[in-house]
Amino acid sequence: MLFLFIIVPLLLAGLLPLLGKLSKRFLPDLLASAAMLFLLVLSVVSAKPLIAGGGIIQQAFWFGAPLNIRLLLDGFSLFMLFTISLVSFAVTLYSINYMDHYGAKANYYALLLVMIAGMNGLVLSSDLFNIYIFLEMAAIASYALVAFGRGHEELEASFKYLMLSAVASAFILLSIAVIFGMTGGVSFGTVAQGLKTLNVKYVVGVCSGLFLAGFGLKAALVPFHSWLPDAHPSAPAPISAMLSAVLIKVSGVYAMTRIFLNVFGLTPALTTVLTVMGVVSIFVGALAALGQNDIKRMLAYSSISQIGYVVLGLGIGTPLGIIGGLFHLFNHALFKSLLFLNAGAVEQSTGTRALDKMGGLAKVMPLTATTSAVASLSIAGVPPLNGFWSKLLIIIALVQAKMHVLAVLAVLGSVITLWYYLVLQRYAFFGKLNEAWQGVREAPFWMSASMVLLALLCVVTGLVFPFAIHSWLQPAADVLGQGIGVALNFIGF
Amino acid sequence: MHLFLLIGLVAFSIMAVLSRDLLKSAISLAVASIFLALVFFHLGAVYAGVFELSVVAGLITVLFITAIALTRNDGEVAESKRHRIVFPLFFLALAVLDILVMRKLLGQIPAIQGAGSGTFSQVLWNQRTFDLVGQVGAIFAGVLAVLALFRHDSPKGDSHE
Amino acid sequence: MNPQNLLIPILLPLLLALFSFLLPRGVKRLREVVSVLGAALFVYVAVAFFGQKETFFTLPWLGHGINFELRLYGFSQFILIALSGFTFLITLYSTVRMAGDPRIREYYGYLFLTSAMAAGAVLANNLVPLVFFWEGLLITLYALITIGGKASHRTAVKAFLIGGFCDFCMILGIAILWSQTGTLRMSDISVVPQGLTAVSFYLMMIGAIGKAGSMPFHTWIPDAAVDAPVAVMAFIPAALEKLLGIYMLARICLDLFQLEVNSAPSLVLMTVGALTIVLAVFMALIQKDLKKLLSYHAVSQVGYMMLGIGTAVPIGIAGGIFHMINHAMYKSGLFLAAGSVEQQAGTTELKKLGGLAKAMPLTALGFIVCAAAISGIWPLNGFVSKEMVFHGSYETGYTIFTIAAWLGAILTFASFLKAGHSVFFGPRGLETAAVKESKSPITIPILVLAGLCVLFGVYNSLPLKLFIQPILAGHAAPGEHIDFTAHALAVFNPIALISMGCLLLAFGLHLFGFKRGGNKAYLASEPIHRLPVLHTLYDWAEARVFDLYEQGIKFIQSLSKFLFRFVDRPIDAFYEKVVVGAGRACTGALKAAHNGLYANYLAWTVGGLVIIVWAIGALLR
Amino acid sequence: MNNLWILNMGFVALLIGIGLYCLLAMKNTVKLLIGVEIIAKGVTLALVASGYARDNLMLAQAMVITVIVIDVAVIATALALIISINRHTKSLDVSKLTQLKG
Repeated sequence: MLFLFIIVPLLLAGLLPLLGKLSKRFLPDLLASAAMLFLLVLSVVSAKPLIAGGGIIQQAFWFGAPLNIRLLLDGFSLFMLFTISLVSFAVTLYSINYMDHYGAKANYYALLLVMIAGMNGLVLSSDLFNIYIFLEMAAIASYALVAFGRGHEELEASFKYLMLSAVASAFILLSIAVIFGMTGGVSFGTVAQGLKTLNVKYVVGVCSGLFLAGFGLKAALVPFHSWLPDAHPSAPAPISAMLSAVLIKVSGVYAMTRIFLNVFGLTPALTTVLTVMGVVSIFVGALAALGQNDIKRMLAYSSISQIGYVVLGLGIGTPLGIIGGLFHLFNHALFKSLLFLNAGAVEQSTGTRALDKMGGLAKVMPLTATTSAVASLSIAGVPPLNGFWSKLLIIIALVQAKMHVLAVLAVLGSVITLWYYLVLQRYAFFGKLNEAWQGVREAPFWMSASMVLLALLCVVTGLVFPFAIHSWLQPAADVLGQGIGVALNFIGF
Repeated sequence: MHLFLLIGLVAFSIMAVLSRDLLKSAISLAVASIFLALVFFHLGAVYAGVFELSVVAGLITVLFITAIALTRNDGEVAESKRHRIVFPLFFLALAVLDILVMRKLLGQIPAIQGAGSGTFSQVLWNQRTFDLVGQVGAIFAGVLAVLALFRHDSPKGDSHE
Repeated sequence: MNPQNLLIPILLPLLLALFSFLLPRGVKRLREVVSVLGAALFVYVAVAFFGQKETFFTLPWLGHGINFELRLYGFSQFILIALSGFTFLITLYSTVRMAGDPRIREYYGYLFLTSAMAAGAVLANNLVPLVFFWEGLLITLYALITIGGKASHRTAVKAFLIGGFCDFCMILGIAILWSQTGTLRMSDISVVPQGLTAVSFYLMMIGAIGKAGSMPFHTWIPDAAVDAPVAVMAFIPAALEKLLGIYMLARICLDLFQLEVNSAPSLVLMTVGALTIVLAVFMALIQKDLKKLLSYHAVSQVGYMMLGIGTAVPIGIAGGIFHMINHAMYKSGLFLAAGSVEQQAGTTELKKLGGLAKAMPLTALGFIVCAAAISGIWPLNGFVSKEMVFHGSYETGYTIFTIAAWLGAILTFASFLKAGHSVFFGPRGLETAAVKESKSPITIPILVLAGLCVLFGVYNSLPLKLFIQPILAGHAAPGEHIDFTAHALAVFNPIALISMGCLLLAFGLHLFGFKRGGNKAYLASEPIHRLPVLHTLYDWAEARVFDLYEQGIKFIQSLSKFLFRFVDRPIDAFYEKVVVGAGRACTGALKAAHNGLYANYLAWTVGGLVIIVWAIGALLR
Repeated sequence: MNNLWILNMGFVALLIGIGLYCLLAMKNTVKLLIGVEIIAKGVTLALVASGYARDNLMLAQAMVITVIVIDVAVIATALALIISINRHTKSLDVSKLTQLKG
């Protein structure tokens, strides 16, 4: 059943270009939304066997016949699956209206579906090399999606993204090759077992470095972040949302965390490097965001900063830190996608992304303004919205781990975050209405609907967060907390 | 023999980088691919060798040449002349560092014998089935990407430049 | 009492806030009615809570020692009553004063949200929920200031940044305290401030006094006085923030830390307090706008509270806390009176006003009583609490602080004489010809507050015995019985006499200044002038000391200007220029680094890889 | 056996070094892509060498084939991008692609 997560979007992606010839808009819209809704329901349903027992490995079936595909589903992957499905559902709804003026909608949905299939595959795989394949699959689709508008900026951004990403993939693959050369296998179990018996900490250190550079580039950690502020703003708004909210986390943070915590085992050296990278990312991202005039570019830099928090939380490696990191990952998926969708709505209505040309849009686009305010407050860590709790958990975890300096810096970073989101809100939505925007209208129905959905989720997650933590963050964190035991358990399969 | 093949591979790679003519670069790359395929044959990796020959030396080279033919390069991108001096220095430093690191790091790794495996097709179909799904996905992505980039409606975004 | 009832004071205002947010704008009257009734219910709850025995409520929360813990005991009962009372009065006042405001929906919403957050902060018995509510207050403050209109955004941001900085210090202090004591339950913590815990004390102190609006965290208050709605000013900086800030300060000094008399933390606190009194009152003296003048006094009076609590002597602490509640009453009263004047006369500039006493007798009466109270005139409440602070500071042996407090008292009275005189007496301003008394929802809160000032002064044993003494019950030396009522209104002791002298001095100052100004309202103070002894004194002074006075005034004025320019503004500039400037510089550098060149980006990537591998190698060794 | 692995890995490092040099120093976008290809060659060599050293050559070959297929997809996308950019700028110079910055 888990195989459906990969094969359904992939099959639909194959069919869509053909179906697109029959009906240019209606059929692609309907099918893509239906597929996303199906995945969302599926990810909720899949939680059932998981809550009953620990992680499972499931063999895929193809029309009743067993295939040699083993999918790993545990708390962590389920958590990621749910996040992916949720955001992609909202984004697809948004695309119904937004992508109309780009043309080639069927092609667009097909690429989006391939990207989602790639991410789902990555999350479900239990093998280093599979991680690489699905990473690339999602990445290739994302290059095309970034360049989808085919303007000069889009192409330039996509090209740089591709070239840097190719280098990152090469680093990852090289590291896999070296590990393969040492342990003779690439599945999590074999690798964990092999590294446990071999005493090769320096080579593992070099491999960790290569992984860190490779996945760090996918996750846009400083100093590997340089492609992100170009690529994310250039993409169409729903894709920006998808990339910032999910892709960098799945192909960067998820893969990195899975490998470091469950396969290599977290060492103090790695903790130090991860937390320092996290804090540097927080500051570089936040300070760079402060000076931006392009609303989407500001959001892109902010993603770098927020990913820093996630990595900081996960890098601590304590149970509370992991919960904080994962919770922030989920929250960031919610509010960053919402912010990008807001920016898209504004751009579509006014035709500009420059903050200094906006102003007073709250009067003509009340829904966009309200949802954007919710997201901004949330991301800046204002109680009682969800972003506050996750940052609080991370900071508490830092204090518990006796990393006081980092805790202080994390709080300081959050102050800067609040600063630039206030700037954003003031320039875009408050103040006097610019006369040019007198005739501007609120975003169309589906766009508004998906923004409201995400904003409600932000608020609700903030209010019921203890429930959220106990029900499905705890299982995910437990998986990571077990360390390499998780991987060793799966040797028999 | 093995060493010579490797040296040939590196030499043609260097040519591909340093050559001033793009066409020559592409062809040097193809030759380097052929050397790599020979290395694979020498190591016994026949299937990988065949694939390297047909796909990389063949298909990718064709792709490159097509792209070079399709692009117009007004005023020829001027590569800096310093490469003739800088590159040898870089290469020397790289080689020295390489030898040092490999001796020190990899020389100490104890061996684990990998589980012996069956025939190639068995491995590909029975162990790496999931990879095939990924391959299909990647091909989809590539095809869709090219379709998206070369679609016929007018490009958006020219307006706001 | 059922422990769950402790949630009521938090949930009730929260519900009211939600109601106001959700009620459509078009509905008239209903919002006001529900708000006033709800606030009255809030008062009822607070009163019903009073006198209950200590109650704890615990809700498991994040785990790891972070629980949602509330605690009701003497001190929080007292603050809760004050809080609910002010909420009620402000709501009543706002029904008229804020009527027709386009953002009325948000206004009531944020107002009650503020009350809910404040109630939570008062009841919290765990440092994490405390921070939660504390931060929440920052947001509502920001929101409430922005209701003032277009210009208020800048002030709101300023208030927010300053408040954010203070809260940040407090969180840091809490973190250190936690790491040192290992618990977050406030009722379990009691440490001597030394070493790291002393650092924690200072940091938490900054958080508390920053909330209370002490120097140097005050600069947003005078700005807000101009920009924010006057009801907001009366509620937040004048009443609520003092209540909370000083409550917190008292908790820090009494419970969380054991403050020794004349220890370094105590002296630091007293010094900051004394400086706040003197510097802020100098600033107040030269203000030409009633609201600005009041707001500088709101800063200055915090100094008394800090000084009192900082003495660590029982009478001083009691005086500080008593002063807090007194200040909340008369300063709210004064702001509300200023608002009443503003609404009727259209301005609060002193030079445009005059002679309003006849037209607005009730407002004038309220203003005068409150002004007398803040100046510490016998037998009003300000007199009692100030005396207690004087006594306390005198007992520590550092007379310098007492002198500073006296100096503050002189200038406070002088500035209020000036303010009261120019607004309510003298000839009528030309621009304020047709002025009527305000409506009853405006005058009632003012008069109630003024009445309370009298009540708490004359029957000072009521608040002292009922509220203040229980707080200090556990902190008296063994065998000593705490009773402050004995000498509360006593006039015949050296300290009280000196204070009285100070008031007289202030009065004299005002009179001279007034006469010097050639104002025609001169006759109003004639009877005092003709008093036998004073008369000769004045004549004598008129002839000889006149120049001296002139010089003195000049000196004071130039000093005020100097302080304004070189102390007040630089602090302001620090927030605006240095912090913002540093942010700009970093941003600029980062923007320059992202130059769009692919090779540059790739070089970062490869360089990053090299550094990481090197770092991992070094760390593994 | 182990020595052969070290020798191969040494050449892998050389190839990747050459590729990175190409990416860092060259300006022509097609040339950059050739650099990426050289790095890819190094990595495939590493996979095969590792498989050979650990007597798991079949697995290595299966992975190499997948890598090559993915590589083709990446190169095709990249070339399509280069051609599209060339339509806009009439140039292949990567140092002129600096519209996005700051």
